Amino acid sequence: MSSPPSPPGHTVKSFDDDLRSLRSMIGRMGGLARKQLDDSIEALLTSDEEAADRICAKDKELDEMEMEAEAYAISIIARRAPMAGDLREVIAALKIGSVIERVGDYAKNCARRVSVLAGHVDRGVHPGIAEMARMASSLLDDALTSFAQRDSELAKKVAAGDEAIDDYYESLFQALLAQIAEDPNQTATATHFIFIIKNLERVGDHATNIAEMVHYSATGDHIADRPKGGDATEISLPL
Amino acid sequence: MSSPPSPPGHTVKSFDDDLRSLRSMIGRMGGLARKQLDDSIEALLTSDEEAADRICAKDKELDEMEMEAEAYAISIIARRAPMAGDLREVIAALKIGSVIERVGDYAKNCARRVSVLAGHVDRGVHPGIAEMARMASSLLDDALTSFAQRDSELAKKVAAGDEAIDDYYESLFQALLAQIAEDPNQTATATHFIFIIKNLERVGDHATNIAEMVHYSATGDHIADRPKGGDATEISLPL
Amino acid sequence: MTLGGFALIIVALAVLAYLTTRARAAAFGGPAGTMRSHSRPVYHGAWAAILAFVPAILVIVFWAVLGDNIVAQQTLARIPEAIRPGSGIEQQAFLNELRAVYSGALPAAFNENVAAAVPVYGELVGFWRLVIGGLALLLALIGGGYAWLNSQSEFRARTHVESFATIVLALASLVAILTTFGIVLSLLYESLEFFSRVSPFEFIFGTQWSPQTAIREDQVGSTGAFGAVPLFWGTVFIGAIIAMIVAIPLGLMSAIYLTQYAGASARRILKPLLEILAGVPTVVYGYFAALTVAPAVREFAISIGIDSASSESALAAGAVMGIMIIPFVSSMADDALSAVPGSMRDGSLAMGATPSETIKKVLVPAALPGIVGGILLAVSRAIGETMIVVMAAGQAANLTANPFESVTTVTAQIVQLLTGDQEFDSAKTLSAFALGLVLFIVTLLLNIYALAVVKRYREAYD
Amino acid sequence: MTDPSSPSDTGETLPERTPTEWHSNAMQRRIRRRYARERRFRFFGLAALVLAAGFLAFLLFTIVSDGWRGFQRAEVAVEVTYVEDELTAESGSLARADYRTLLRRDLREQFGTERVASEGAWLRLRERMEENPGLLGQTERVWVVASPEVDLMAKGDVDFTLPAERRVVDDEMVEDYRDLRESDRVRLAFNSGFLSRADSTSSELAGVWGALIGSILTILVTLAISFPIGVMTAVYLEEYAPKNRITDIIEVSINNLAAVPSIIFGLLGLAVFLNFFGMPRSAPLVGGLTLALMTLPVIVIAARVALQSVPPSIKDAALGVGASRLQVISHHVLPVALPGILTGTIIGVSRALGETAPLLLIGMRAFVSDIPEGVTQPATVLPVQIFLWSDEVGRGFIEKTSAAIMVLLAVLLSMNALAIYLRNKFERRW
Amino acid sequence: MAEYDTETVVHEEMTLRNDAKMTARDVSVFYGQKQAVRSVSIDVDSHYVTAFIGPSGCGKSTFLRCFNRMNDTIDIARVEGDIDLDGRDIYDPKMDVVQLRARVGMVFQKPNPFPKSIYENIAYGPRIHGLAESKTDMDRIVETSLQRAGLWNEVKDRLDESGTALSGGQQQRLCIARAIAVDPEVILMDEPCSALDPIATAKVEELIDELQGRYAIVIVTHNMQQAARVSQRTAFFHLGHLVEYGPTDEIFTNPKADRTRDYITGRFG
Amino acid sequence: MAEYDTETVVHEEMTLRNDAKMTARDVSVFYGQKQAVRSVSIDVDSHYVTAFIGPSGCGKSTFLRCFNRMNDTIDIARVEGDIDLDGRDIYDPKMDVVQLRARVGMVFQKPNPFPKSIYENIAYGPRIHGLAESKTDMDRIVETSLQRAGLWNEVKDRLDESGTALSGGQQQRLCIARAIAVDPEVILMDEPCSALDPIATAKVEELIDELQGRYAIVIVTHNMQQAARVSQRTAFFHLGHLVEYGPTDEIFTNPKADRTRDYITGRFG
Ligand SMILES: Nc1ncnc2c1ncn2[C@@H]1O[C@H](COP(=O)(O)OP(=O)(O)OP(=O)(O)O)[C@@H](O)[C@H]1O
Ligand SMILES: Nc1ncnc2c1ncn2[C@@H]1O[C@H](COP(=O)(O)OP(=O)(O)OP(=O)(O)O)[C@@H](O)[C@H]1O
Ligand SMILES: [Mg+2]
Ligand SMILES: [Mg+2]
Ligand SMILES: O=P([O-])([O-])[O-]
Repeated sequence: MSSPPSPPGHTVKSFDDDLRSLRSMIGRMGGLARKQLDDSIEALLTSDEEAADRICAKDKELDEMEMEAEAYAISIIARRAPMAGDLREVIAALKIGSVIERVGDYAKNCARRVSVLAGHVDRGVHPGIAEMARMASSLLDDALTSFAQRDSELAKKVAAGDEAIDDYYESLFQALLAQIAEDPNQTATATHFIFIIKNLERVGDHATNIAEMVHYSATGDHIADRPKGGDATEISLPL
Repeated sequence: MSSPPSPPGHTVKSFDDDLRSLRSMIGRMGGLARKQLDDSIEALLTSDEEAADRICAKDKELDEMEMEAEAYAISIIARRAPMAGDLREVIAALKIGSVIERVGDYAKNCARRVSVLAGHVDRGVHPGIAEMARMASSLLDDALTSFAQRDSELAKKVAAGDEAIDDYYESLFQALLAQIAEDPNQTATATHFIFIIKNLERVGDHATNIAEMVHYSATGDHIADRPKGGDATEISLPL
Repeated sequence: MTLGGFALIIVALAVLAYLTTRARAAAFGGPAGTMRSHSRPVYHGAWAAILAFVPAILVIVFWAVLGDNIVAQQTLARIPEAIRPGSGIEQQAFLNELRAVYSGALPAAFNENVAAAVPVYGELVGFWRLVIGGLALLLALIGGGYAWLNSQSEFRARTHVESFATIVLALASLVAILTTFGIVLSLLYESLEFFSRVSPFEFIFGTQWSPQTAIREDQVGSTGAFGAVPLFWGTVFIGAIIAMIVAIPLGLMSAIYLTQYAGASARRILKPLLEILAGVPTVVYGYFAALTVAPAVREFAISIGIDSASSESALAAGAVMGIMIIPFVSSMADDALSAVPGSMRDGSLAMGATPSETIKKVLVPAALPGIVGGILLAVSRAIGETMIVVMAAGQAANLTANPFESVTTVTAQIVQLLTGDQEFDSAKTLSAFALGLVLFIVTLLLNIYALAVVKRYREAYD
Repeated sequence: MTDPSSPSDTGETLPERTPTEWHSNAMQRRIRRRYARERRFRFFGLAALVLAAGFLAFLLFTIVSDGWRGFQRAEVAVEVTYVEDELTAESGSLARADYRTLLRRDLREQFGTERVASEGAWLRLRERMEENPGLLGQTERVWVVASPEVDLMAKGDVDFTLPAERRVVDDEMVEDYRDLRESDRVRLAFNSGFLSRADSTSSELAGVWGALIGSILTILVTLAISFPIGVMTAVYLEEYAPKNRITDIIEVSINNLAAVPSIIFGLLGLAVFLNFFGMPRSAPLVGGLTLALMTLPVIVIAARVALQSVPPSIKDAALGVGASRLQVISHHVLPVALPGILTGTIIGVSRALGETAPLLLIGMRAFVSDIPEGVTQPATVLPVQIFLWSDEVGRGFIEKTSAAIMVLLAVLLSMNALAIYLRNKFERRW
Repeated sequence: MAEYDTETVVHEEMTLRNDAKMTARDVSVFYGQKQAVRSVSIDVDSHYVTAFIGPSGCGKSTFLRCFNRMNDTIDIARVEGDIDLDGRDIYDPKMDVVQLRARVGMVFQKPNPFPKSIYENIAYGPRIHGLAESKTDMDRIVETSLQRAGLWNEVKDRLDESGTALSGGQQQRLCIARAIAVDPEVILMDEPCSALDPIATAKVEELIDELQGRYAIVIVTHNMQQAARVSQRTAFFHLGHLVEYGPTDEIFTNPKADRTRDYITGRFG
Repeated sequence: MAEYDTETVVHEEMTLRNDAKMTARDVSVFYGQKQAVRSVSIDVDSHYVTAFIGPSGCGKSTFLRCFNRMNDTIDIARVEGDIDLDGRDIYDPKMDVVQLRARVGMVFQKPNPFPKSIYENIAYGPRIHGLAESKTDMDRIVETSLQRAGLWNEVKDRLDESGTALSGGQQQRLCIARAIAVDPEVILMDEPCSALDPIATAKVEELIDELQGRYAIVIVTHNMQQAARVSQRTAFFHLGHLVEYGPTDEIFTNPKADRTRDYITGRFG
């Protein structure tokens, strides 16, 4: 079944208002998480420690937003006893909320490495990381858009986009390993970068998770044949 | 407020049955995830590739169980319009389900590294990993028990237990970095181990998440001052 | 054996049929819980009893009603032509005497021809009694036996019993129609007779009413006057005007007070009081009007200078009739008011209306159709009321609007015309039926209209 | 519906009303006026009720104050000697003894006039003899019914100060009465004959028993016909009748019959039962039939109301467990409706019991001095009796009329009380 | 109102079979000229509670009453199509309505105990159908029926009291016990809880839950949650059409038809 | 039944103040000897919808009817304690009931429009209170009231039709419009949707939602979801006691009192 042709509003408009608020809460959270991610990479590349601190501080906000959204979703369930599509949407919002919060954690995680990495930035991997961050961020954006617009087609595309990130991750991972092998002094730095790209790779996974929730919310079905537990790309790595 | 003195059953007993089924579904999932985790570490330590394959295959089961539990929780919401404690419990179950699924992913992740690591096992870190796995597993167990028994006191303890794991993680991480520095040829192996201990550290975090959900479900409040987004221990690492 | 004896035997047979058939049916019923048969044993028994009883008893009743005529005609046919009476009245007298002698009411016959016919008659009666009684017994046996044989497990005795009951009930409901037809036919028949003598035009528009003169046909040029307008006026004046002036405000206000203001205990006392007022027979009101109220009214009238005041005044009759109608009006109003849902009253009170505003603006308007319907019924009742006017209004057919004068009404005249010596073909007697017809039509129309109003109103709240 | 209602309905664009100034003077005045009207209205209601009740009280008072004397009669004491020869002088047997002459003689001997005792005073002697045949040949003092004039004087209804022409009794009677008083040979006693005799031309002998029996016979006929037919009709109409022409006609007939003036039923009875079927005049049978037709619609309507008040849910319930229609009616509907039906029947019957007009037309106004023994014998009924007496000129009939009214009202009231009792006892709240 | 197509959505596992306890095929009901139910086909299974939901006036009650021919009591109602009970057409003129109603019991919107004792309320059905041979037999029937209805403990000491003296919820359970007493195979319930408060409702729902499996139960309800709670199968009606019929979980979490979705999510009208 | 303590739980933000629109202090109501409401204290705020919930017979309606003295119409009812409207005791003998009821409007369980035209239904209140100076004034009042009640568009072309000719949900909204027309400050609603089907209910709830803020609204309901949906404050009553009073979200997701929790999660009785 294709995405429903935007169903008519509820007889009780405040129900629509509730759903809209919840959606916009999630939207705002998503926006903030994405900004945090972009900012953290930016701070990393520019070694902007101040910005990094701001980002870390801001993560708290995201955590609070998640708790708020969760409480709101629960209160919608308690107050409206939603059914069918509405129920799925609220549940999706609930889950997307925690996914976004996790994305925020990744951003904070990156940001916290800025001060450690300041001055140790390796020109070699950087363009790759920037590109990977861009990809992750845009995938996240797509996922959030698909949620905001209840666009289950877009959501399907997101799942595909994740693969590119995984590939990218693998090549960067190899590069970083090579770097360590080349210069063992770089071990710590490279390890930090490994964690960063791992995080970015996870952002991609989570974007996919969001898309999956959107698709479920819209159609009641899960996306068929979606690879789950995706973060296993570096495993093929030869010793 | 302390945990409520096991409230009387619902007037409609099938509601209680539903809740019980949901709880036992989550319990079974948790048990399986924990077993997966234990098994994967065991396989790792014994380089038992066959066991590792079995574990990877079994993860699908866990995924399915999660989807099932989620569908069941949603159907409880749709059918029973639960309120107050019941509602929180269902939501908690919903979230715990995805947490457990993620724990399963970690186990699978470890297991998939078995074949790569077979023969490259480092006697030095191994006891540490085993110990850390034991800690994570037992924390998970506590969290699941607190859920099964709606024991919000036990849940509070779980949150504290996570810190020990984090400490352990840090020392292992340092040891592995040192190993790389010592012998750059070990880079790949050590990196795999880093990912493994990182996963174990995340298991601890997730156990805490479960405990947090249990506490919330029982009391309606979040555990005060719980550090969130905990996986940042290795950041202090000097370059 | 008399027919009554046969009837008793038939009853016994019916009981027997019931018992045996029920027992037979109980046997194939099987133990409870197994495949149930269609009808329980009692139904089989009941059906057997019905089959045994009904046709047989119908035969007996038929004979009891019509048999005598048949026997009489046969007797007439059998006796020698010489002693056979002529037709018409002569024959009727003959037969009456015959029966009287046969039954022993007359010790002996006056007419010797009758005496000769008695044995023939007796023989025939005995013969037919045996034939009919036997036939009835036979029918009872056949019916009961048939039912007994028929009481198979799959036989639908219950359905049959139910259909039979339905038919009996439906027949009962026809009595009402028959009564209505009876009224219409009898009134029409006699009225047509009347109108063949007196022009309907004169009857309806004439203003002179003096039927008494009509019988004295020897008086040349005086055929009586049958202009009923004074009667119609008197009826309206007393029943629809004076009575209503008394009854409507008192009845309505009583109902309002009772339903809306009076406490539960006051209502418990006052309501039966009004009901007593309704239960007092009209003759009592009439007596009271004639003996107590009328003289008082007359005295009052004379004291205020109206010398024409009659001791049988329209006012006395009308006022007493009004009082008689109070409970009628008040109970109709009561019904109408209490049919208005209580929530309506609460709704108004909750808006900040006082009780009287609630009553005047919500309850009464809401109940108005019911109240109006009730008043129309009250009017219809008042104009059909007889005893008060017979006793208190007098017989003078005056066309006056003076309430202290005597007027007469349709009903009073009917009684007047029909309680003297009656000559069934005089215009005087027949005129009573014409008056009755008018009364019937008028009240019928009033009722149909009022009931329609009330019904439509009831439906609004169902 | 495409939901046009919403945005324009929401508050924003609506003009705000200034809040009502509840405490302004104008508003306060208005409210005081409204309360005054309220009190007035309430007063009118009470006044109406009081008026109605007052009238009832007045009516009852008038009747009782007249009527209680109807239950009394004056008696005079006569010394009677039961001389056998004289008693049997004319007829030759004691069974047909002539007490009248005997008493007349005694009266004349003792009072100088027969006028102190009633025309029918001798009946008392016969009673005595029947009670105690041993009295034959004896002499005893017997209280016999006084004449109407003595009765009046004994009850104090005669104003002795008036000149003789304007009195009902002449001077001679007054003298006789004075003598009686002085010799203590007049007394007021309970009028047992009033409750045991039938009509009579002399007021002091007239009784209501005959009329009462007539009423009872008439009502029995009425009941026997109208109750079963009425209930069956009601059951048919409520539970069986399909919606069709015939049913409509039946409904209309019944509703209209209920409101047809009773006198029309009299005309019907006259035309059909008397003239067409040739049934006996003045008989309870015909009266009962006529009243039955009149009562039938009342019972049908009351029964239908009672049947309707049985909640349909109960019928559904019974049907739902597989009861047949007849079972539903006989097991559930009728038992529940029965009190209502009975109440309606009693009310209908008691109305019939008070009915006069139709009976006048079928000849029940005839003078009947015998107590009827069957439904085909001539009889009169209480209300007609009242009507007849109320027309009598004799002064003694006024109190008799009132007394008869009291009897009638007592019967009716007890019937109504029964109805109310039944209604209250079985009234059910669903 | 949005335009919907009028096709029935029948969920896969619900495709019509002829071995169900009761089957309706192309059933239409007319009130005079007006069609209240439009060609509805449905199966009622022995082991499930089936719920009928839909907006007011959509014909739920009308359709329900076809199953035990209670519509026969409405003069102007006319039923077309086939309804079978165990494969036998119940509208066959040879079918005996009285027996049918004993086999297909009914519980009504407002509790309607007979104004008789509790005992007599239960005993009535068995008595008219002659199901008890003796007094002890009848006692047993009364007791088991009340027990099954979960009312025995509450009333066992006052079986002689009037059934109308019970509370609303108890009355409704009494009515269910009464229906059970004649040992029916199917129980129809038309909004059995709409006159009850939440607690009484919960008890009746509990009872329905316990009866499920023993009887085929069909319940009409306006309360979506109730339908979701007590039933395993749900049928959604709209304007006399059967719009969707399927497993309750599916209907309430993922309905297939737009109309169903709009109705259960509160987007109607 | 479990033992509960009878102390009232009042949520922090709800502690009693005396500047609320209506305040009830230690209100008890007796029907003859029987006490139906036991010393209840509560504040009703202008800007909120307050819901009263609780099992049947717990005294919700009785307590609600104290607020506009509709209990006066019941002979045996007796009210103790203070109820103030804007600080003035409404049970003061000097308080004018007629005025009070104009200021505290009421909407009943079953829609009860007067059997008059729609226009007259609305105009009734203003007319008896003399609120309109002229016909145009009255027209304006009628229009605004109907608009606020969200009914104007549906009925503007047929103001002359009888109010009873509307559908159930429209009737209930008409009753609300009628209450609004006299410009009340508080609107009391006693189970205003229990006679309505889900769709009409949704519309009335929508209306309540829109009226919120303009009037203090108190609503009694048996439907927990409804209370949760439309109200911001919820009071839970049990056996005549006020058990818990607080913000709706709190009450329904995290009630403080055991009784409340058991009731809203369906563990009662
Ligand atoms: N006895 C009747 N006579 C005529 N029409 C009827 C009758 N009963 C119901 N209807 C009509 O048939 C249609 C279906 O009615 P039905 O009672 O089956 O609806 P429902 O779905 O049960 O509604 P609700 O949920 O309000 O009970 C409605 O339009 C109704 O007006
Ligand atoms: N008019 C009355 N006379 C006597 N007792 C009454 C009256 N009205 C209510 N009661 C009693 O007062 C108590 C409270 O009744 P109330 O109607 O306020 O309850 P409620 O909470 O509104 O219940 P419901 O939810 O059933 O409407 C009940 O026990 C009831 O029996
Ligand atoms: Mg229905
Ligand atoms: Mg209430
Ligand atoms: O959330 P993760 O740490 O498992 O990527």
